[in-house]
Amino acid sequence: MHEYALAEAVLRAAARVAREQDLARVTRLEVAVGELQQISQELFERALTEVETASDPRLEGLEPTVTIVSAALQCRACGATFAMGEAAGEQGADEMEAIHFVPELAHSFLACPQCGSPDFEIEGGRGVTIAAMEGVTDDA
Amino acid sequence: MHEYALAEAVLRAAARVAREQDLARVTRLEVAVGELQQISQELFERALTEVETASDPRLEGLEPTVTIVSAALQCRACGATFAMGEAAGEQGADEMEAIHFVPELAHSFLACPQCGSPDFEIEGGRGVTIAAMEGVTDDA
Amino acid sequence: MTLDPRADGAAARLADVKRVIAVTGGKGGIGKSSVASVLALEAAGIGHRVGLLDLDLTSPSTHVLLGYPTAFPEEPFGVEPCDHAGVRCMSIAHFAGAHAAPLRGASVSSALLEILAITNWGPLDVLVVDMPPGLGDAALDVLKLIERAEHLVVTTSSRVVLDSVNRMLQLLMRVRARVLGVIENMQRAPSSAASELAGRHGVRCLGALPYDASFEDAAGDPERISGTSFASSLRALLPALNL
Amino acid sequence: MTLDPRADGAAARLADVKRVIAVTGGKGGIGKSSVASVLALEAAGIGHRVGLLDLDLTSPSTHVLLGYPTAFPEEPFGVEPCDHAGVRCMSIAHFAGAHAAPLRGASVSSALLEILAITNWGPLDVLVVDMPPGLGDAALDVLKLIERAEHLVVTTSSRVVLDSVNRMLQLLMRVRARVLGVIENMQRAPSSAASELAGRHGVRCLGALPYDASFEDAAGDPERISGTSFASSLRALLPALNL
Ligand SMILES: Nc1ncnc2c1ncn2[C@@H]1O[C@H](COP(=O)(O)OP(=O)(O)O)[C@@H](O)[C@H]1O
Ligand SMILES: Nc1ncnc2c1ncn2[C@@H]1O[C@H](COP(=O)(O)OP(=O)(O)O)[C@@H](O)[C@H]1O
Ligand SMILES: [Mg+2]
Ligand SMILES: [Mg+2]
Ligand SMILES: [Mg+2]
Ligand SMILES: [Mg+2]
Ligand code: NI
Ligand code: NI
Ligand SMILES: [Zn+2]
Ligand SMILES: [Zn+2]
Repeated sequence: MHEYALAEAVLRAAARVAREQDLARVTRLEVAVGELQQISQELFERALTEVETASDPRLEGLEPTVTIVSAALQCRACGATFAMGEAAGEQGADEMEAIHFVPELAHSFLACPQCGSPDFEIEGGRGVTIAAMEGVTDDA
Repeated sequence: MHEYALAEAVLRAAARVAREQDLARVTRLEVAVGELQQISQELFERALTEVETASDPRLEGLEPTVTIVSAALQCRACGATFAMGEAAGEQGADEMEAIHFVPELAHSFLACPQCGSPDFEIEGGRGVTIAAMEGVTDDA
Repeated sequence: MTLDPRADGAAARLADVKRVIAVTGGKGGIGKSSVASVLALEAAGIGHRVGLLDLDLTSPSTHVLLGYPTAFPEEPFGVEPCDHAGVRCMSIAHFAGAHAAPLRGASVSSALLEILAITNWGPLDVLVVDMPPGLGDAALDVLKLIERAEHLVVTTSSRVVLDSVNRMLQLLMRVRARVLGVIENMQRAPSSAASELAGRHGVRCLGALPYDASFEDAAGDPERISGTSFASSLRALLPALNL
Repeated sequence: MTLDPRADGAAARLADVKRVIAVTGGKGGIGKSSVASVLALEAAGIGHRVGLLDLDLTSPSTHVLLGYPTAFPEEPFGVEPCDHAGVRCMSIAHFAGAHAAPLRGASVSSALLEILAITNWGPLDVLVVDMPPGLGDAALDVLKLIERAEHLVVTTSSRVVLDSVNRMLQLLMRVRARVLGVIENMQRAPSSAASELAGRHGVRCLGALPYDASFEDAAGDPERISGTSFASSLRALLPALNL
């Protein structure tokens, strides 16, 4: 459940931005999770409401939504574009678990299906990011 | 005059693209030169017509145009954005000559004017690129 | 809007870490990993709560030097460093095993931030960071993300090494990083190389560690390591590092 | 449209270079730069036309090892490597001097391509490339930009070195790069480490170079270098490299 640490990071970042923007409360938080991270939508939405280490009054009652973003990979050696499911390379449970922890390890285990190179760009579908955030100021 | 080697690179790339796109002749070639490179517009335009090592029938009569693109730098440490003239750091003749040869050496000699960091992004104004190219096919 | 929350997470994960010592030098093969590993071991040996973070993502070494296992970490909340000889250890090798990690700079940067954002160090007196060679993404990220890091610069007396370490010191001075001092490693004969280098940059020369042929054989076994003259020399330097 | 013409320029600049040998290993401090420099020197000594390209942009070493001056190069058309002891040498040190080059990966990639695009090697029998440590941008770019490069893998018998060099060999095999073989450097006692490593990846073990305490003092002076046992051992390996 290392996703709880990532959930805490999300909530801390949201609270910081709310503070910087003088928001009294955050009303909407959309989180994008890359497919490479292999985190389930339900699990991460739950984590985002359960993590208490980042509790902040500005986030009270917030129900963040999570969207999974498909991975889009492009080979730097031959130019081919491919999805995660199309990648060549070992993709057993251990390899996928490693990528779950550190998505960059895609370069250790996945490869371009056209030329076999591990030198591809992760154009999308990596990481946990805040995609949208809305809130109200005190006087609103 | 190492700009002649860069001019040759430009013409070879243009000829290759023309070949790949089955162009009989290239009629327009716009070249962008980053400010960091410190290459004069006139000189590089001349180089582009004088270099013979890259002569190719598809480029005959071509008069490439050169535009200088201002450098836009953004500090990764503190976020400040700045122009080349605003950068801190040593900027004597030797330093500028080094950057003229290898523009990335901006990181050795220039620094963020706000925090002094050499860890800035070169958002624009580096390199020699083909910005636009037009041509005609045989049957046109 | 696209906001990467991992720097906020990293700050939280490091909140109970009192000091961060980055063992650095710019050049490879000068003993950064050896100094980082044995420094962590010996600091733990005198009772400090110590963590060891291996940031050489393409050539991790501390698991070989200290002999800690590279199984996937426990993940009660974030991931747990593995406890080994009193040191809490975290390395990319926990995830990649013996597999190559061909990572361009932007990926090194991202992986490093991911590891910082998920590792539960808990309360530590000191986190020792083993830096990769070069003045690239990892070096620049540590300067950016862990501003309070204290840099311990390793060198040897070799000319080619001094040339590189000089470049690293230039960078550290330029960004006004906190430099603990310079240590000369693999000393075979008295030398003033390290103190001249340190003097040139106005930082302390902390002393020398002998070339110790027995270290290679001891590597992998913390108890044998602590018996080497390399380890005892490093132990003697702990007070100079306020440890 | 934005098209970077430098790869086309690089191909033109390397057109009269018959072979490219990249001296690599993944780990720092194993003697890649020493092997690359002395290999270039000795190959020139037996009459080959030789170039030496230092691709360690943050810790360039070949100028220190061979002692070539680091003034700005001549630029009759592109830039001219400096001729030194029969070797045509090019390094970032020609431009940066002793200044640090704190470069993230994308900048390493760009600087490397710039240097390849402007350097006039002229006709060469072999261009020796001194690779930086790591499996990062420079390593991946050489695989991409110079597909015909033949990789000469340096290792030592140290466990921590073997672990890293193994990762480099994994990468080379995975992308089906041309591997000339493995050389064990700094050998102090007979060892089967390099041949075991080579065997595991199905490549040749080319032999060993002794640990040579006189090499450090000879560094900087080509004539003295050629008199060391390090150089004579390397000279003996030239035929195995088809030189
Ligand atoms: N003081 C020393 N005496 C003998 N061998 C050493 C000493 N310090 C390091 N070594 C050896 O030198 C090699 C490189 O050390 P390492 O710590 O991996 O360097 P770096 O991390 O700077 O690349 C290793 O084989 C290590 O065992
Ligand atoms: N065979 C050898 N005998 C003695 N010293 C060596 C030998 N090979 C390399 N060295 C020394 O080891 C150090 C590291 O060598 P270097 O070539 O810079 O390694 P790398 O390029 O792999 O980082 C240098 O001080 C060099 O003089
Ligand atoms: Mg798990
Ligand atoms: Mg000039
Ligand atoms: Mg190391
Ligand atoms: Mg080297
Ligand atoms: Ni998990
Ligand atoms: Ni010029
Ligand atoms: Zn491909
Ligand atoms: Zn700044």
